Amino acid sequence: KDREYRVGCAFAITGKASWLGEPQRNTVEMLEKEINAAGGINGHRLKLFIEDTQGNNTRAVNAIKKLVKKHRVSVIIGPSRSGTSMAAIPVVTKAKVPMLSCAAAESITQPWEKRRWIFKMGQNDSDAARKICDHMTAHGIREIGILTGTTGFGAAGRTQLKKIAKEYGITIVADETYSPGDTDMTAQLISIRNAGAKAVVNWSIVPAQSIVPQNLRQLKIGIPLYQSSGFANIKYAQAAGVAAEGTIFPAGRIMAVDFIPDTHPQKAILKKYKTGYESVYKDHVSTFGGHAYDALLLVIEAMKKVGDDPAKIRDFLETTEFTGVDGIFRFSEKDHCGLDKTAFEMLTVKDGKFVVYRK
Amino acid sequence: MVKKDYFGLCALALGVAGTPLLIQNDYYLGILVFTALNCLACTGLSLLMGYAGQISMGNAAFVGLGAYTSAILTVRLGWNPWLAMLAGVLLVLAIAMLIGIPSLRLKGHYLGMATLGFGSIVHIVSVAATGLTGGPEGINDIPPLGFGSILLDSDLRFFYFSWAVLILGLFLALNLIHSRIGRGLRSVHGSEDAAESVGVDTAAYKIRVFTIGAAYASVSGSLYASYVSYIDPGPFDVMHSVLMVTMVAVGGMHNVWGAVIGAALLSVLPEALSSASEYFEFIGVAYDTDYDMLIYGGILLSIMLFLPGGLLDGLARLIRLPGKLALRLKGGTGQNG
Amino acid sequence: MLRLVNIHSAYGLVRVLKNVSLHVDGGEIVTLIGANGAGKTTLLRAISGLQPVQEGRIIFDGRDIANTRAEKLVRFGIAQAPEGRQIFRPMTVMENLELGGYLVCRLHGRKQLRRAIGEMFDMFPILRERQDQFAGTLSGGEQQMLAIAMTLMNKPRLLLLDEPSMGLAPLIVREIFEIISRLRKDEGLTVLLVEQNANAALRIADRGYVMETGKIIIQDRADALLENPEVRRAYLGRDKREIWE
Amino acid sequence: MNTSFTDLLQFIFMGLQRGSIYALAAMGFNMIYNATGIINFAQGEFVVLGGLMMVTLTMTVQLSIPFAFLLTVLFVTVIGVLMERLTINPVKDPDVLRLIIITIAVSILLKGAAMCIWGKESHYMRHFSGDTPIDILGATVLPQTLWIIGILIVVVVAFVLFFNCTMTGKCMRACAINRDAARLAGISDRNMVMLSFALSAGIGAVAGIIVTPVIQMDYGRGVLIALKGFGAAVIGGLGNSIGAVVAGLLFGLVEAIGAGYISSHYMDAIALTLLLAVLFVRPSGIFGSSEASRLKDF
Amino acid sequence: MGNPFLALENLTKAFGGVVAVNDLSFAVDRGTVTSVIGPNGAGKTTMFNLITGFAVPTSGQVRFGGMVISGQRPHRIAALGFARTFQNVQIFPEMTALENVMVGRHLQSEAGLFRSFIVPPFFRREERQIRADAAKWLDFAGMADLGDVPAGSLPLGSQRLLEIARALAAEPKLLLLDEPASGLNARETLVMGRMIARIREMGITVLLVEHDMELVMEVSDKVVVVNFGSRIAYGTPAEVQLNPDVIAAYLGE
Ligand SMILES: Nc1ncnc2c1ncn2[C@@H]1O[C@H](COP(=O)(O)OP(=O)(O)OP(=O)(O)O)[C@@H](O)[C@H]1O
Ligand SMILES: Nc1ncnc2c1ncn2[C@@H]1O[C@H](COP(=O)(O)OP(=O)(O)OP(=O)(O)O)[C@@H](O)[C@H]1O
Ligand SMILES: CC(C)C[C@H](N)C(=O)O
Ligand SMILES: [Mg+2]
Ligand SMILES: [Mg+2]
Repeated sequence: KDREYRVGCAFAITGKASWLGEPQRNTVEMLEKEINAAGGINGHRLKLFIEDTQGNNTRAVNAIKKLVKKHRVSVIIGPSRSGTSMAAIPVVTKAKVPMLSCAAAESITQPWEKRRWIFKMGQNDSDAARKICDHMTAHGIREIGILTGTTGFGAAGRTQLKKIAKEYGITIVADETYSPGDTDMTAQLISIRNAGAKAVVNWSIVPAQSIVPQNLRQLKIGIPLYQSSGFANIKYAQAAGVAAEGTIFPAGRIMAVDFIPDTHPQKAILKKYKTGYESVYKDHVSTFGGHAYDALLLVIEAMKKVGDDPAKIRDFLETTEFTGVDGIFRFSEKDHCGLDKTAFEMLTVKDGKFVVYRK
Repeated sequence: MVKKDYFGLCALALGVAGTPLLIQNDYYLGILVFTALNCLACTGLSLLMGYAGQISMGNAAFVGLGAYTSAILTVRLGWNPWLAMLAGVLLVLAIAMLIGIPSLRLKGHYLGMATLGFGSIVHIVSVAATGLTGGPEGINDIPPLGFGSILLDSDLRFFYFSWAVLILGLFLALNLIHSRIGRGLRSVHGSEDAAESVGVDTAAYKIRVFTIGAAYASVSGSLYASYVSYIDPGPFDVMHSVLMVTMVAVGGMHNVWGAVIGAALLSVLPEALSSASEYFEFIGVAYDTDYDMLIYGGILLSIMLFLPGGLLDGLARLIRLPGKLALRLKGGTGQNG
Repeated sequence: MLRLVNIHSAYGLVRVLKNVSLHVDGGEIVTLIGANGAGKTTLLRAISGLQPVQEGRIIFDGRDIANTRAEKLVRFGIAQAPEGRQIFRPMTVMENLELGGYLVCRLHGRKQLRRAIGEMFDMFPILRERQDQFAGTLSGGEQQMLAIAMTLMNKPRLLLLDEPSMGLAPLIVREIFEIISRLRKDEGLTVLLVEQNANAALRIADRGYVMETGKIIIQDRADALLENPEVRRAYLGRDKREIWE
Repeated sequence: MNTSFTDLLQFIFMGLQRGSIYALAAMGFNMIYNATGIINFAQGEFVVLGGLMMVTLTMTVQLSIPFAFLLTVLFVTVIGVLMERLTINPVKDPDVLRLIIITIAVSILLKGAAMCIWGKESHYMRHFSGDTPIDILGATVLPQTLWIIGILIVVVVAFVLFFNCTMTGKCMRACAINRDAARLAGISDRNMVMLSFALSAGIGAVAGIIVTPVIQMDYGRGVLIALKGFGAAVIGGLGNSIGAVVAGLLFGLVEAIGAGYISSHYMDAIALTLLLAVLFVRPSGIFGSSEASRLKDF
Repeated sequence: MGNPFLALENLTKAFGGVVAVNDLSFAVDRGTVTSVIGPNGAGKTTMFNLITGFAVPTSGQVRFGGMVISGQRPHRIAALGFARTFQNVQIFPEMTALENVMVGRHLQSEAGLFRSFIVPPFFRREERQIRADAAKWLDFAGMADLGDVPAGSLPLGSQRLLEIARALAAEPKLLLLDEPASGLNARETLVMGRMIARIREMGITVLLVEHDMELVMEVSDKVVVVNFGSRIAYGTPAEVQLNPDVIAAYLGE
């Protein structure tokens, strides 16, 4: 009974993707304290081992190996980024330890035959793209320009946008990219405007998310701006100032807790996470921290039911249905993500706040 | 000097053979694999920097080209991994020649910038040519290397293999250094005019050593791809080129062993730091991963400030210190008497 | 004016100066001769503050200047024309002279600087012709003239010359020695001269020191040294034909 | 007005804004290069520190912009001086590569410190005079862009005057070329090198301050700025201020116009290819003298 | 054959406005010591550079055994049997004295890139041979005991000797010495003179630039005097010494 349950976490706590990893680290540390204060899991203490991948593949491989081989954890949460998750897959697969990635790219869990040990918490990029396309279709927008950063996240978004737009019969009239460090997208936006786009979709990470609205405003291009789920941090909207007003984007419900009706099944957990996190860290919650929250809760639930045997945890997860911060997960053998587009809510910025989009 | 080098090589081989007796954990073996790969690339770079006195800030591009050639040929075209690796080397040789001929006419910082620019271009192409390289999403499921039915798919096997390759690489590099050609290279560093005056074709030598270094990098990249079995453009950006230059300089430029030691240190250091929080926790001090960068920078700075000749030289001086002190004392008494 | 008392200096662990003492009085020309590697250059560098001194005192105008930084010593009036043409190769001859006269410019302004440069051009007319050429492309001898001119720009009180005749044509060598004598006569310049051309050096010097492997082994009046058989054999030994055999 | 012209104009403004940062960074590089022969990899961190400090002073402490500006420049200058005193000055026999690695180490340290102090997220700051775009011949320009270009001009003029009307610039170069000879001429190499670090940190700070409103700032931003600035310094001919400005602006313009008319995917590659082409044709940069650089070690 | 060993034919080199070498012609016979003297900046070093390929003539040419060689890269010219020293010594400071001389054996050895790569040095007879030969030449220069010293920390005079040893190690047909005695004292200069005589005895043709007149007079067979890049006198040392133009331009009184 005094044996502790060991869970490994690998997040991009420092480096270029630290905006993902830091809230994730904070979240799991908060939960660990909570659980242990409440007596642990079936009396077993929960012990987290947290590694920093620095968002770097080599470091991620080492970190995962360290967790698996040195700390002998039963399950791994993370990594934060798609690339580092991909690099980690062979390691955990060989070691037969389940991994709950906190990234979003679909290739992390597909093809499912080769990803038996991998689960994913981030909502699918394709679903985010679908959500955006739904919205555009509803507003009669049929020609769009897309603007993506050349990061793993941006590139995955670009792939999905192109695929999904075709499904919806939406034409991409301009397809522009920029590198992650870029700080001025006016050239790309002019190309998009000149191509006759009726809306812009920007799919990227910081700081471009805040700069694109500013550039749009500067150029007086009066077409709607859609952003990816990556925009879901109120700080980005604040950084863009008035320019961010009216930006439309899909996001997990954690970004709009106050607008979710009490009857919604996620309401309770959303509220718990938000108030918990914000009171401990005096900072806004983000969807990314939410991925880690769901992952650890899932792991705890599995351990409660089947103990800390990795294989059993994997089998348990494959049959689980779980209502989390990110949505309602319905895992199956072939679907290790378990979320669909209903996990998203379309939000917009109004008076410097995120609100659910209402026409 | 010559003898010492080859003794060192034998000692290294023995050490490698014995390591798995001490270390069985795949985690540590994995770190050592990456260490070997970095050492291999840096060995090539040190031939260029330490011996020919030229700088290349684009070495990661050659590592990347090797890795991508291996990955693309094996995954997309189903080539045998060995053949793909060879193709990588050939491709890199050709590209290095092509870029080396105009670049190596440049000197100092200008050469640095040209190679850096080349490195960035390769990186940008690997990001933007999504059809070929998968772009930022990378290429996964790269098959492992193998000998017949023995696949190099465990950490232990790859550990032996990668270090064997490194030792072979070092052996070849040492042969080169202690040869007529090697002296030619070093003379280019000392004085190009004097080298030319005794018949050394300095331009050709610089290009040769540049391509040799690139080939080392390419092999290192191919091995990386097959070991990790996933690559994306991340590990091949210009900062990694800068890191490699740093590794060579930290170890001590004027000797391949310096490159090996520097590469080893800077490969292991981040891993050691990642455990720092555990030690600090142990002695009851709150520690944040964020401090890693400060400690890393501090260590690097201290080495450069306090060990002017690099780590290798520092170690050597430490070993020779007692002898020198004795000499000094003797000199002192001789003076008075 | 200058007095070295038991100076020790080393490169790393190799001792190069061992217990060297010498003195130069105001208005004197003193020459230092010695074989290759005896430590003459090192001694001059130690005086001018470029080479650290481990032990001993260097007294200039009554104050101990051992291990004082070179740039400060220049202000005291010590100037050194270093061995091996230490000029600013990728800069023009003009720029080199301006830098040589940095202190003149700082203390007396641009006008004085121009004047001093004009004087140097009069002394070495070839430099005037070459004034816009990069110093590194000058011929060896021209570089040597430039190096000497740069040193003279600051109108030092104590001039340390390290092999000024090196690489100069016989005519110019004679000229330089004449300039040195003249400056001493007209402006009371004090000179410590290191020369391989010992014959010529001893002829204009008042006194001389002979150095061997880091130690002063002989010191005497210049004319006496010229006659000293030991010195003649070792440093002036032209007439000793047996070396040919 | 026809759109293709306004587009071009828009790209030109965009290019000038980008280029100004590169130009300022390049001037910073040149300053230290001239006095020491080394490339200071921490140059980008000076820019970052400038930006972040300014954010703190204006957004948190709520100082007025001019006052915060001065204070920030002062702060970063002090950092530059400290860097020189503590890490460059103690090195006994300066070897160029070793000093460069030292600057890399310092840049890591400064980056780490900035991360610990300011955290990891991007910081934003209000524009000097609002962010309502101004129309110029149909192109829309942020007032901040005009500030950036204006301040660049002021800085360039000030430096060119300073270096041409005093001997300091020459003295700095002298120190890099031949330290012993410089000292024998009475030039204090220590002061010159320190001055060069102070000035280049100051320029870095100015760059950071003026761009932060438009690009935001985070601790890791230095690398990219430094790389581009280094490229501009080299293309312009290392050590040449006018070259740095021309090359920096050119670099920015090529990027902007390349992104606008050719391909945003390969924007950086286009600029870099141009850089390589220039170097292969003029191995000492546009304004560099090949004869002089043959006489230099670095 | 009728062709002179080495011939300069109307050699001219201009740097912008400065004509460093101006229509200079003279020939050098095999096995002799020919000295070139002249005021500072007369163009002597430039002439050496033109002969050894470090500079390309503006017009005119250098012939070696009848073949035009000017304009080729220095290492090609070295391969023809030319070796030189430099007025500003050019050594390999981080290599030991012996290694410096071993580099001099470059053209006398042949191991190519591939062989150098594969075969370790202790299996290479050639490598041992190079070392032995280099030691011999170091000894010739009177530096046998300095073989292990890093060349950079040798005193200037020894560095000059080292340069000569390195040049000789290449077993040249023609040796060009640019002010070998500068920085040497009278006695050391005598030794240098003896060394040049011995080199000549080995059948190596020597071209010497020197300002030390006693040395020049002692060792030269022929003396060429240049001023402003042009030849102003040519003859035996005795003849030249008495030439009034030479006295006015160079020697003084
Ligand atoms: N940088 C150095 N490192 C180590 N030893 C050195 C260094 N410079 C000079 N030495 C040694 O110091 C000794 C004295 O050298 P120094 O240059 O002072 O002699 P010198 O009398 O001026 O000789 P020369 O007549 O050749 O100019 C020599 O033995 C030399 O090898
Ligand atoms: N690259 C160049 N650009 C301009 N002028 C040059 C260049 N190289 C040499 N010169 C000039 O050509 C002339 C000849 O130089 P050279 O070095 O051949 O003279 P030298 O006869 O060897 O003189 P010294 O006896 O002083 O060594 C000099 O006046 C020199 O200033
Ligand atoms: C969760 C996402 C916003 C981040 C994404 N997974 C990435 O790779 O960077
Ligand atoms: Mg000397
Ligand atoms: Mg000459």
